[in-house]
Amino acid sequence: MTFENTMVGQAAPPAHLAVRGIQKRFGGVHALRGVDFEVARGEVMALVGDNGAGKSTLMKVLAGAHLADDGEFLLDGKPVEMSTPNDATELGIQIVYQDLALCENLDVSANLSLGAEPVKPGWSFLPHLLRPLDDLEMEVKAKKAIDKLEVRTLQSVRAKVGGLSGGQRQAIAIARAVGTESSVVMLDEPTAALGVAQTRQVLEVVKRLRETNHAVVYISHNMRDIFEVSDRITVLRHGSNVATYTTSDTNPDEIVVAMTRGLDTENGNAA
Amino acid sequence: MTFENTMVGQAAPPAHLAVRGIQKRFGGVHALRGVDFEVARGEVMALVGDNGAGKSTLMKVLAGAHLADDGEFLLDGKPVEMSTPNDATELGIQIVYQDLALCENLDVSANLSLGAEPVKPGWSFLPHLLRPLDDLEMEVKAKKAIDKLEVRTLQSVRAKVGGLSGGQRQAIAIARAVGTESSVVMLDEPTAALGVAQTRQVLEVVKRLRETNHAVVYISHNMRDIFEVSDRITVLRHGSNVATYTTSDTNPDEIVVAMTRGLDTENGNAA
Amino acid sequence: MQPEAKMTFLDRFSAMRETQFGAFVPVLLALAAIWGYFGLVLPLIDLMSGEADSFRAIFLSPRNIYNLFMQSAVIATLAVGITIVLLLGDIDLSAAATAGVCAALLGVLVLSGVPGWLACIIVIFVGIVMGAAQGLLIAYVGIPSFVVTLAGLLGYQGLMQKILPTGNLNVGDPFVRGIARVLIPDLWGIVLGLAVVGMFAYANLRKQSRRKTLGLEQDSPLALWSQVIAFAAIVVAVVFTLNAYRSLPLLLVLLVAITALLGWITTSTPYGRSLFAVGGNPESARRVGMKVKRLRVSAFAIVGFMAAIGGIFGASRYGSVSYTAFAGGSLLLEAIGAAVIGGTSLFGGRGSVWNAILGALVIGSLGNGLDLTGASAADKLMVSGAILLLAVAIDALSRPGNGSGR
Amino acid sequence: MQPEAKMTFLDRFSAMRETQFGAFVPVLLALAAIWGYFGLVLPLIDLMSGEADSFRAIFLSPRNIYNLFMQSAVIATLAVGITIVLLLGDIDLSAAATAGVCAALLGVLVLSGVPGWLACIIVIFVGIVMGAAQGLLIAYVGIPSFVVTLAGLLGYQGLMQKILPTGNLNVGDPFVRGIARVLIPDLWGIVLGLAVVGMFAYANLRKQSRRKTLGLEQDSPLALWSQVIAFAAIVVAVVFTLNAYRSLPLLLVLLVAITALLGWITTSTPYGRSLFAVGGNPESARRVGMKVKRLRVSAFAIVGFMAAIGGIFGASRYGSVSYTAFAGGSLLLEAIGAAVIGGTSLFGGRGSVWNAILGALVIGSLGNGLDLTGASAADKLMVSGAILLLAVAIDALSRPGNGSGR
Amino acid sequence: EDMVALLLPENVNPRWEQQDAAAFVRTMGEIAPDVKVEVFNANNDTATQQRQAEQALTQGAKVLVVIPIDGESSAIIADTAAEEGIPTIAYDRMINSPNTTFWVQADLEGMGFDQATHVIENTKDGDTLVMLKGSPTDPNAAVIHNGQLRALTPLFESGARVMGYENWTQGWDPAIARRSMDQALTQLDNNVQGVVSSNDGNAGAAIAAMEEQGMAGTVPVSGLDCTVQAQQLMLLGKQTQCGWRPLEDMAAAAAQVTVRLVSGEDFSDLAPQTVTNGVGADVAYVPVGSYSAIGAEGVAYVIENDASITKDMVCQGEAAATDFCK
Ligand SMILES: Nc1ncnc2c1ncn2[C@@H]1O[C@H](COP(=O)(O)OP(=O)(O)OP(=O)(O)O)[C@@H](O)[C@H]1O
Ligand SMILES: Nc1ncnc2c1ncn2[C@@H]1O[C@H](COP(=O)(O)OP(=O)(O)OP(=O)(O)O)[C@@H](O)[C@H]1O
Ligand SMILES: O[C@@H]1[C@@H](O)[C@H](O)OC[C@H]1O
Ligand SMILES: [Mg+2]
Ligand SMILES: [Mg+2]
Repeated sequence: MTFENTMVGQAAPPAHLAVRGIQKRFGGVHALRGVDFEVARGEVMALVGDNGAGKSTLMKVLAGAHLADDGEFLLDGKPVEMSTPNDATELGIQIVYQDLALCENLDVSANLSLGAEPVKPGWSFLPHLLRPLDDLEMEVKAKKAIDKLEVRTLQSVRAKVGGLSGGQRQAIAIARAVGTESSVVMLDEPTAALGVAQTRQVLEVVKRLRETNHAVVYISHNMRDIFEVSDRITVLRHGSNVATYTTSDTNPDEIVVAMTRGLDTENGNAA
Repeated sequence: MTFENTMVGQAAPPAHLAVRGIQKRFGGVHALRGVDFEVARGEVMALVGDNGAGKSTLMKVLAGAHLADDGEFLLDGKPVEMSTPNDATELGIQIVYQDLALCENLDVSANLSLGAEPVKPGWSFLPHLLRPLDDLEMEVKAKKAIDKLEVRTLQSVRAKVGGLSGGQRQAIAIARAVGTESSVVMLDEPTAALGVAQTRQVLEVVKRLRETNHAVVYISHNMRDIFEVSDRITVLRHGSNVATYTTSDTNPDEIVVAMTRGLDTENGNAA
Repeated sequence: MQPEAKMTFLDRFSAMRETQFGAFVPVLLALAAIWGYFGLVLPLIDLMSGEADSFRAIFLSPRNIYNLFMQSAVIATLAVGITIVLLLGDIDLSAAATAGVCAALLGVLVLSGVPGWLACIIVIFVGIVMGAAQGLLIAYVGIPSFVVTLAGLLGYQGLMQKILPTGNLNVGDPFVRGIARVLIPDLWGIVLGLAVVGMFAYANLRKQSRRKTLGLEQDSPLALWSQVIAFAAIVVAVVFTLNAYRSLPLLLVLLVAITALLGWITTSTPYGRSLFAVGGNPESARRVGMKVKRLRVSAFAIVGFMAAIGGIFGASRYGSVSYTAFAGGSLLLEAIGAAVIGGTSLFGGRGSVWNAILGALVIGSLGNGLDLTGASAADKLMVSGAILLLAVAIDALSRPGNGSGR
Repeated sequence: MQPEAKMTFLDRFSAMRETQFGAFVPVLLALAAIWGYFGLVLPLIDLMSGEADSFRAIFLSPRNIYNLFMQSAVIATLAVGITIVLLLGDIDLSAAATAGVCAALLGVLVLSGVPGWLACIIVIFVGIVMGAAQGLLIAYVGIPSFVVTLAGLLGYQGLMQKILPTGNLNVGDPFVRGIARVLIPDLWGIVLGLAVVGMFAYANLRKQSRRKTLGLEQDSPLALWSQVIAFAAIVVAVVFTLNAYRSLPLLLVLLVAITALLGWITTSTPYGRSLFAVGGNPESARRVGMKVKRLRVSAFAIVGFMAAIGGIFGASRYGSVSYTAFAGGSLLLEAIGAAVIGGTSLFGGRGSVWNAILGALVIGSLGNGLDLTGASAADKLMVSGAILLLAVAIDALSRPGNGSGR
Repeated sequence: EDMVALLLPENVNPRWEQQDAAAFVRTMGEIAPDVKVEVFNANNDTATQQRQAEQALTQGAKVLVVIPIDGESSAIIADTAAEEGIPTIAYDRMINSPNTTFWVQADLEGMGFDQATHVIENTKDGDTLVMLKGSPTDPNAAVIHNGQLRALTPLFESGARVMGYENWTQGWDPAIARRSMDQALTQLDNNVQGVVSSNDGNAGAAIAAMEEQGMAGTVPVSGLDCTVQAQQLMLLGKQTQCGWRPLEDMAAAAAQVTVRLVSGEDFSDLAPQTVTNGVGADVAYVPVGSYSAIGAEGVAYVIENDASITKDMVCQGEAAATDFCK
């Protein structure tokens, strides 16, 4: 298979999260055609490909947001069930979606805690869903997270997300994913809308995640960023694997060629 | 004013579209605080600033999508009215919005012609709105536009936009704006979601627009792209002008400093 | 460019649902289920349980189909109108009351000696104004359409009572009554039907050949021909069934003609495109320069127009105008329900006027079919709720990966 | 950090509208307009035109306010429930019919000797099941809520007739009747009111001080105090007005208590947060792991619960159960209308149960006020439509840059 | 097997399903066991009633017995039936069509007069009255009201009684009557000494409103139909009068005529009289008697004369404790 074939240089680290033979169709569109993918703890795996190559679809499958038509999921080598976003959350997978998945009718602090709202202590006789929200705690958390990403124009964490600028929104989505306990963090073009300083911060965050032994998946079209943070690079093309490279053994030009034209041996490899 | 003060080097070309003293508030947020901005025909004016600096808001004001609270609009030196998107269209202003402004329930070809649908000839006894759409013409136009941007993964121009990838969508928004007769084209982070090849194509398109004597406004956080295509650079910070630079006279570092920290003299300049 | 992998049957089925034709699938399934139940299952049960001594498929008899169409016509007319504003993401609660006012006015006008045709024109004009007035408030003042048309419902109910102080009035005018009574001679009905089928086939084939010339992707010939054949089958079946009892009634021809016109406007003109655009994303539509406010006003004017037509149809069919048949009754919810059952979204941007007609038939079939059984009023209501649910659930269950329930 | 430029009055006003408190502005304006019209303008006109010989502000008399509250109570109860599903972007057309079934069952149960309190509990349980059943179909089968609850409307209407073959039934059980009859002694009412005000003030001030401790941005003391004072004024005014006629009726206390509970759940628990999240963006909510389907079922169960309460309140207040008072009447549209007038969006993600109560008062005031005038039924309907429109338009017109009419 | 259809207007008033339809079906079973009776109920929607008539005709009904929702829009039912040669009987409420074959009803004008007279007799000079009228679309409601006015107009004009408040009750809906009464009491500040209510549903609503003011039982309230509920209220002294008609006889008369019509026989011996309806057509007519029931004595009369109502049915709930029931 393409996948192993192109594993050159040092041996690949043991995969933390791995999928094999992922298929996904949308009506007549065959978005993923038997994709293999893996990421280890303590590494940043970049996922690159042309527009429409299937990167986001693969991400959503990994996050349980899309149900794969076919394929296998392994966590630390053990098969796992991944059919709802809940499954992913429970396995410790956090994700920044390309479309951000924010609720515009809620404010910044609510979005930052969405789905994992802190509740006040001492109401344990109630089911968790009905305990009082600790909204001040949420605000404090939001303030810290936003400050960390250096989004200085955001006046209030009580502003509705519907009124925020593109970059401010993206920062919130990132802060939500990295602020939650997890072992895998996936970021789908996280810096697309960010300014120079904010992009820097995100790259720092990614590096810090690697240091804290997270498995990080990083999708981007920006070769500079990819070569700055990634350890390995998986290239997708037309919903199929092209190859996986070790970053230190390759260069942007090679990747761009793989993305746009595939490998020369590709004809024999497409699933 | 900051604006003239920092006009160094060669004299500025005569402005085609210019605004003075634009104010815009959203409830308690003062997004634009007396911004001046101009762009000449045959030039690419970059608009840069941190996240939330007010770039998109200024764009929307220039496109009539937001009504400015205060300020003056001049086209070729003459005051013009700009209160609805229609006004802008009629003045020949086209724009790629950061949020793309597509209709997810419509297909690619419909989105590409949105608001300027071609009708079949020979029904002139009917009001324009009620003449038969020339949908094949729309498809042909869409096919050409998409091909030009090298979005090769899009299988059909009859696919609903709701199912497209981020980059595919952005390409459609760009194709719509540049495919329409105009004298001013404004692009708000047009390449944020685009792949390497597609980004190249967009930069080419921008250059071609300049050659065909359009006035182009280009918003981006990517310094490399900005220095590649722009003639001048306007820097916004916290909703106010910092300065306008001639691209050939400055460098990315200076711009980044201006964006994030303003000029040293800034205190005296904020409107 | 990409090697196309083989598609399973299920893929094909779900791909088919995505075509224009596929939008008819759910409501046609529901209709088929209901007709199958009343027309085949129930008589069979009756037969086997010994309740009936022969298999009496009354429900599917030409006479009952004729009745069913006529009984559903007013609901369908309103549903078609309401679909237009639903496309925008608006709602109109006053449509039935508007129809009532128009019918009442029509009755009063013909009673006072105004010729029937003139009265109809006046009433249509009034309907348009009534709709547009609400549209103005919604678009320019910015009050939600639910509230404006709720107020309209109240106000127009009052207006109807004002016009009809005793709440009802006989309508004898031959022109007005003629709309529901005049029948198209059998032969002409067939000619008309064939002409429509011919035009449909021609338009489809021509489009296909133009696509080829222009180098555009082609619809599969299978899809194309099955579409044409299905259409032809439906038209021919309807015409022959109606001829078998009486003939095509003028009222139905008018309803289909108006729906065809609106169907064409909504799918094939810049006006219709902007309805869908506004419904899908009002802000985008505004930004590309669509005159959203005017559009909204005009859409409500169309509802007013269709409500007036519904009022005329109703007056003609009921031979009278009564408060309860329009404003006071269940017509409103039935009409909106018909549109929604037809697949039109309450959130805007998705729907079709043809589906509204099918939805109206679904609703009409419930009452019609149950009235043929001897059940009590309470049982009928309960059973109609259950049948409606089952009929719409069939589609939902056959769909791979069910939706959010919106 | 940024130098804040001075804000004009208009800016302040529109900024205030964005606060939590600001959501009350539109419906309070509407209510004030209607009360002003019936309570002051009309009597003044009567006086000046010589129709009345003295200024008789009957509408604003304590007795009429008491009536008005009681008359609006059933609408309000249903509206509060419906608000919950509207937050999700769903709708419930069967709420009134559910209330009817519950009321009918209650009547039959107490008649057959079941003690009132037990009957109430049974009926509440039944209501919850009826709501949840619909929720299951909506969430898990994926049929649009409009269609499911339309079918529910039919089915439950039938069920109600089944339970209540006579069309109506007297309810004499003292426990049931007591809910509408029992009055809280004047003094206790005042104590209760003051306690509520005290708690409100304490909670607000405590939150403010905690914000300070945590270094979070503070609400302006002006906003804080005007909120507390406005709240206190309303509570005190209501208690004293009701005491001036009779006393606080138990029914109202129950309604307010239940609404407070639901209000707290919707705004201050993870459950409520997910209602808003799903309404704002169901896909985002799903992706962050919210159990959207279960949520939907539970929301419909809450509507069922509130419908059952509405049925009990109705049976208690009317002293009887009749088909038309619930299922057959206008209760459904009035209840949804109340929620929407209160500012809850049909598109989901925006709204509040308190506003539903205010919306119900708006609707209730129309009928109440007009019945005090001697107008004909037709005039009353027309005028009520007009007043409703004007009342809601006031806010729309005072808003800078009006909305899309959604 | 022949079939006839009975089309009921609504189920707001219990009589239709409980008494009229039951009696009609029973009588038909006795005198013409092979004729099937289908019963429909239109829930106060005229379009529904028309549909039900069409469906009945589609099933081959030989006679339509119709209690219309309103007099005008039911004409199409009689007309459509006539086109197929099927006769239509107007039951209780007249159908304003030339094709109405037969009508059965009591002297409703007189019953309205009795209602008003009862209230007049139990009030005194200068007292204020409330009038809760029937459904504006029901032809009977206007007739009843005319009878009430025959008794009341002179007194209103002389000032002997004051008309405090009046309202129609769309669809005979008690919920509407309830709000009317609430508002009457508020506007008149409880200064109400009599309630002229056109039927029992309205009376029940008025009593519930007055109970809240502690007035129930102190004010005369009229009614019509003598429903079980009304008789209970009469025993409790809260309602004081109800007009009673022998619904059994009405249904039996309709059934007899129906049977004749099914077999195409002449029925003129059963209906010697005619009345002229709203469109000037002469309709064969059988008048039935009526009785103005007052107090416990009235209840006793009704129980004795109305086979569909037994003492057990009335003596339930609160009413069980009254002297009459003990
Ligand atoms: N919900 C959907 N319905 C239909 N087609 C879809 C859907 N989601 C994705 N697709 C199609 O699947 C293909 C892969 O899309 P995907 O979003 O994964 O691309 P991507 O690699 O993330 O591209 P980009 O760089 O533009 O974000 C595209 O052709 C897209 O049109
Ligand atoms: N509709 C709105 N309502 C409220 N606040 C708004 C609205 N639109 C913009 N703002 C605020 O105005 C400021 C400027 O926003 P704008 O979108 O113009 O920033 P930007 O320069 O385009 O940033 P980015 O690089 O992130 O796109 C931000 O603080 C934003 O929160
Ligand atoms: O018996 C009454 C009937 O005659 C009338 O038509 O409708 C109301 C009933 O109470
Ligand atoms: Mg993507
Ligand atoms: Mg921006």
